[in-house]
Amino acid sequence: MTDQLKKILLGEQGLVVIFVVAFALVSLLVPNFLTDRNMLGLLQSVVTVGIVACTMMFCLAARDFDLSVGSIVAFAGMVAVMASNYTGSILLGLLAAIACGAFVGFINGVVIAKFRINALITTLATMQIVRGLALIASDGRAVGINSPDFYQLALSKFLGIPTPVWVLALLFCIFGFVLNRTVFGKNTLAIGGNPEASRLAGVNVDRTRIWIFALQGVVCGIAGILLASRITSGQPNAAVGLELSVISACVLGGVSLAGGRATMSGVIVGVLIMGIAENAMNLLNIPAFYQYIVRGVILLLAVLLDNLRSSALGRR
Amino acid sequence: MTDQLKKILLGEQGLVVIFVVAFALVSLLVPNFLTDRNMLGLLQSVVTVGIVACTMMFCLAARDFDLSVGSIVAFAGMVAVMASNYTGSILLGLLAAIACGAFVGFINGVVIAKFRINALITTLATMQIVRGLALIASDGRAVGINSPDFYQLALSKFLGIPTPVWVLALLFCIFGFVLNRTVFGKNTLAIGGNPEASRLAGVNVDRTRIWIFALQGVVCGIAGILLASRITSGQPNAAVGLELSVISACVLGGVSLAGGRATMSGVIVGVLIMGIAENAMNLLNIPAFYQYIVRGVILLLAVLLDNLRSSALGRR
Amino acid sequence: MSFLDFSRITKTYPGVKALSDVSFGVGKGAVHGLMGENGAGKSTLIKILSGDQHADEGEIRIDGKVQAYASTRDAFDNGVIVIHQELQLVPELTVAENLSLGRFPASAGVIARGKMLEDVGAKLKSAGIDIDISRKVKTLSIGERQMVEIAKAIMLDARVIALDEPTSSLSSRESEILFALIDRLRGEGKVIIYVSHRLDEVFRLCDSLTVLRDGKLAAHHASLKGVTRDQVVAEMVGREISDIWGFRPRKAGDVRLKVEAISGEKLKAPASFEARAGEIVGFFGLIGAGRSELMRLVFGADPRSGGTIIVDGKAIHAADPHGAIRAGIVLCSEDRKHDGIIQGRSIEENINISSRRHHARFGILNRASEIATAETFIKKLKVRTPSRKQDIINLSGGNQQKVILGRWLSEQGVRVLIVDEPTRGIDVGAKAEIYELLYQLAEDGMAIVVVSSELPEVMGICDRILVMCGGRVSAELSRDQFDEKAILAAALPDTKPPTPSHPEDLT
Amino acid sequence: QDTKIGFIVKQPEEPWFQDEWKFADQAAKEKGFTLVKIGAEDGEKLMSAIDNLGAQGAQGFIVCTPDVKLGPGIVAKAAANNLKLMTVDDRLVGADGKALEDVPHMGISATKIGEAVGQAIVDGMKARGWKADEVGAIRVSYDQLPTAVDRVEGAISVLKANGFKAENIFDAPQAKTDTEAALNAATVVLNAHADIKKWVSFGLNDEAVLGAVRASESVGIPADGMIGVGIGGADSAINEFKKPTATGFVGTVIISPKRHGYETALNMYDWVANNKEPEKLILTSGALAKRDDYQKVRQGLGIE
Ligand SMILES: Nc1ncnc2c1ncn2[C@@H]1O[C@H](COP(=O)(O)OP(=O)(O)OP(=O)(O)O)[C@@H](O)[C@H]1O
Ligand SMILES: Nc1ncnc2c1ncn2[C@@H]1O[C@H](COP(=O)(O)OP(=O)(O)OP(=O)(O)O)[C@@H](O)[C@H]1O
Ligand SMILES: [Mg+2]
Ligand SMILES: [Mg+2]
Repeated sequence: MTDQLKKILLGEQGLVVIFVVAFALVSLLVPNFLTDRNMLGLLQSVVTVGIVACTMMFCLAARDFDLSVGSIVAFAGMVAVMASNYTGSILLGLLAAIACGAFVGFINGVVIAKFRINALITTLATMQIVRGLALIASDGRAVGINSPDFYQLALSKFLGIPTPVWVLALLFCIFGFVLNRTVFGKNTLAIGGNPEASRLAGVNVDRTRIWIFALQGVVCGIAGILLASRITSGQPNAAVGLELSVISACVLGGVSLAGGRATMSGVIVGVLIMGIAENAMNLLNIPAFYQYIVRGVILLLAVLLDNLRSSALGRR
Repeated sequence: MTDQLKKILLGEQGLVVIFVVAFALVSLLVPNFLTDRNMLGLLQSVVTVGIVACTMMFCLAARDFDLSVGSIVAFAGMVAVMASNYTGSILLGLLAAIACGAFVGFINGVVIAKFRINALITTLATMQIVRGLALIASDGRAVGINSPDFYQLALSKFLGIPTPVWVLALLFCIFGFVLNRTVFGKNTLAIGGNPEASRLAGVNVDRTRIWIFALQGVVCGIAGILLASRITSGQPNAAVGLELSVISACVLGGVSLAGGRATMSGVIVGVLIMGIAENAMNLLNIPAFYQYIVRGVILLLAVLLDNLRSSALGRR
Repeated sequence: MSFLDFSRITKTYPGVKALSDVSFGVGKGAVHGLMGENGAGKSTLIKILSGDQHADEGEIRIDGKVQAYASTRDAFDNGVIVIHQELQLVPELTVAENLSLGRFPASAGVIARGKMLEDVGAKLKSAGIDIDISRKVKTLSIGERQMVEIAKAIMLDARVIALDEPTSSLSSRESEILFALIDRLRGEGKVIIYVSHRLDEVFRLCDSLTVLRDGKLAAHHASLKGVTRDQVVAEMVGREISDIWGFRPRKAGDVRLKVEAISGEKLKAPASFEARAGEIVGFFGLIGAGRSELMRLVFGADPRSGGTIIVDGKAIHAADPHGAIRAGIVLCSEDRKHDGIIQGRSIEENINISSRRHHARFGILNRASEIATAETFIKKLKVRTPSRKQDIINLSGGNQQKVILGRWLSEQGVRVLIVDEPTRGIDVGAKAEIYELLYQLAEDGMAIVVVSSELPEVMGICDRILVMCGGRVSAELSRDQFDEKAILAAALPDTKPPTPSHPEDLT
Repeated sequence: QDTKIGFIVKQPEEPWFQDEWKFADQAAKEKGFTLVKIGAEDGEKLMSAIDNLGAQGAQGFIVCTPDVKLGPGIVAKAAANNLKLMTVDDRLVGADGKALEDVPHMGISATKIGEAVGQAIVDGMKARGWKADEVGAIRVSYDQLPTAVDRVEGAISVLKANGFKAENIFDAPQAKTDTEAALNAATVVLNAHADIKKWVSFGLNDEAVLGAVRASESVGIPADGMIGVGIGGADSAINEFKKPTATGFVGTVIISPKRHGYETALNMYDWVANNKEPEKLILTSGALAKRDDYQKVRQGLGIE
């Protein structure tokens, strides 16, 4: 019995188990937590972080770093709104946003992979440049959406669940599959695990890295569109600091900053833990200043638990 | 002739040379740049970033990461002011601030080194916790300084140069020496180069890492005191986002995020480049939104130049 | 013109002329040996062949066609496969994934897992390599990793296969598997370049031989008929070496190191042994016998779960390297890439990292003595480098090994020196000097423990040999009892008759 | 069923919003309803916060939005969660940029506050006998924030109307909204125009102006060479007035967090509990507080 329990707790999916236990506890202890409405609200609140975490996972797994995601999300949202307003076609707006995201990501990738400039500095630079562009394009003010159909992206539901949550779930599935079952995913992990060995084995390291950043851009574009639809405007100041939330969700989910280690289930758990913490704190009416402390303690506890688990498991 | 030029440009101190050239250019092109007053203003504006960069260099060189510096700076400033007001003795206030900084740093170090929790997550957690404490202690408000002597810390001058700039220069010297001429510094670099090999070579890796974080805390305490004196109050919201500026200054100065590589001269140049960029942009009256773009481009250019230099040198 | 032709290859690194004007050719279906001192340029030549590095001058021709590779990928698309000296594996991936990396069987980018496992399994089986392909590489011992690395050579249809010191961490049994494989490949008409410091291997396997010295071609033997070992050694080192072991009997003193029933996670059974002052104790065994694990426990590199370690009558309680070194035990680890070199730092720092505490005052370095120590050991161990400030990563494999040895030889107050595969990748000339150093240290009263997979080496330099098998000490022999058959029998876990090995015989 | 009312603000760490919350709490205590305080720094957090309130079973909420263009989104979200909605401080606008007049609002326009600042500066200059063309103005700007732009533009319009020349107004863009950033930016302006000896400064809030005042001190401009007027009137400004000697920070335009907090909460309670709909628009005004009268001004606003 205890043996079996140990096996479950310490297995590959241990983080998930810890999460389930924590979730059950929160459900019991926090009033109004386990209601349909709150669950939907919770899921919607993690859409942006969750979507961007999908590709950030790849980025970190390949030993890279992307600080520009917040800016790209804001920029793509602006582009979606402005292009929709300008062309009168929402579809064109969406395409433009995704194209812009992909373009910025591609530039990131090329600069990092081809000119061999540190990813931190490169994406810090594009973070500033893209944010500047968003501010210039909008003169620092939010841009309203002409067509109410645009709101429907975020408001529409399918089987009672809002579209953005479906999109999130879909992306989780896609990128989970890509990570484990495709050449691209394995190459990513190999590059992070040992770049030199991957290069010598004939993996096209540069091209893979460029792809990762370009994908990151596309995904940020999608996140930007959904965000703009949700807040019914394109805001140049949106998603400031998103990079830190996303990276912490990933690391919390067991993605190694030293590269080579990542699982989709871990990242999902990381994203949800962060979302639940925020949600529960607001439900419990914890004062703003104390929320800082609680947030910090939860982060620490989550990693500590996972660490105890894996060191009990004997891995280092 | 060209050979000698090449040697200077490509030598160890190439970054410094590039910097000198850039400095000369800015002096020529930007009006009012090379005045005594502006130079002093420039130096004063980099004091906080510069001081914290001293120890962040050690942190990064040992393959660690510290996101909590901004919060510690704000917290230490608050403590300095509140303790001075409470005890009536400025000296006690300063000691209390440094002690608090050291304590937080020490906790960071212990959690990271002993419990083996990822440095990013740990310091993200303490960043939140410490900021929360600062907000709670002050009820989110700025705390005024009772004794005007406290302002003198920042206003007093020696040989025409303000005390904070002297402190900065002194810390640059001290930490430059520590990095290159002490066992501690060499151990730090070795840990960053290969932590496992260093451990097997008898380096007390855990203790060294704890020391690094504790020192980081002390230095943040000093920075916090000077900042509080400079703005004549303790502000719980001060220094938000400081960590990113400091880390980018370090990376710009050639500190490797993969550990094992750092020079004090590089970091000084990194800090100054960032300071000069801000300064010159304001002198040139570049509109705020365009400043984002210029900042990004300068970052990219600086690393690109350094990269060209070192790849021309044949190292990769 | 031969099938594979190196023509006037020249390559310069900053401060080092690694190769100058090297030309030779190799025919089809031949194994060609490449020998030379550490830093002679062997690996550089192999790297140029693999498209990893580019020659400053000269060209490589295969079947008369000039080869110009932009990348390693190009190289094996042209049928050139290289097994590098340093292991190039991804620890987080499985054996099968490592062997398929860069060429996963896939449709539309989706990996065909079943096919991958099948392919890899079949290839390994046909080559006689027995490793669980679903294990992650990080769980393998260094010897097992070397086998995985070698298996890469048969994963693709190659015309040219180059192996850079493939046996440096293999014991004789695994080496035999490799030799059988090489014989098979030769039979299939491939060209094989074989780099090694082990003369007996070269003479057993190779059809022809090239010797490099200081980046220049020192000798080329189109056939090994009539070529003697002494001759090759002389071509390599520029002098004759009469007796590589140079064994000198010493008097053993009191017990210095006493290990009692030590146990740890990866050691199957508690182990005990002792070593006396002035004694050189050898540990022999096959890959995975647990020798390295035992030594890591003694040194405190891994946590131990029981047992005592006594040095000079005093029990050591510290269970970390830091404490062990201060108690006078040092360990030179077998995995120099992971546990030894500190990349990005200079030779000088790599040497001084541990011993500098004897010279530093109040934590402040004594530059003069650091420089002196570094220079001393660079000279003593003949490290080939333009300067002590050179980044260690730029050294040749053997020279890196020398620097790591220098790190431990420069320590003071050492009572017990444990060296795990000390001469891995080191050339014959330097080997003799290292042995000589070990004798001197022993004569000064140190207890020395040598772990080695080279049977001739342990037999040549040790006063006593302990044989390990399956995580247990299975036999102990004093010098007068040394017997190759008995030792091998004790090392083999099953009853299969021991494969004969070829003891190096230089006298 | 208990009455539960949400109060969402855009910058929960700011003393101003802390005060709003404090006074709203006071109303909650008096009337016996539950007040749920949530900070929402951006549009996404705001949407989650509204969902969260709905989930908790609140009946209505008051919001100071991080961006006025969120208007339609907030209205839709509130309706979807069946929550009554009031705004405070910042008034919502629709996609066309026009105010959403259906949503009850209490506040003061950013431009108005700016104009009050400008007027205070002009009065100060008159009192000191400064002539407009010998004075430089530091516009501590944070253009990323629309409110900040409106505030400084309000001040500038009054300065210009009183003969201030546009070329004597210098932009000091702060990279962040804290005092240090303002200090660094203002220092550059002061050093670039070392010939000007008389300065005025204004900005987004007290902290920004304090930065400019500190900068003037550090380059050796005496207190009577600087007229800085801030906005907010929280502790950082009061601390300045408490200093033993006067500084260049001569005044601050105080807006009453009491009205904004207490009254809105009360109005919302009446709406929820007694179905008494609040006025659609209540405009408050700022009051200038100076070193010698700040206590009185604060008492007048009911916040001492
Ligand atoms: N990247 C590099 N930068 C500078 N010098 C280098 C670099 N790589 C190799 N060298 C130098 O080139 C020379 C030849 O090195 P190489 O690795 O080919 O030697 P080797 O014959 O393989 O030696 P070993 O037997 O020790 O493996 C050495 O002196 C080495 O220090
Ligand atoms: N990190 C690890 N995780 C799991 N098993 C391991 C690990 N490292 C080594 N082993 C296993 O432990 C056993 C003992 O390995 P060890 O390295 O001690 O053997 P050895 O006698 O030194 O042989 P070698 O010649 O390979 O060094 C091997 O079977 C190996 O597969
Ligand atoms: Mg070699
Ligand atoms: Mg071994």
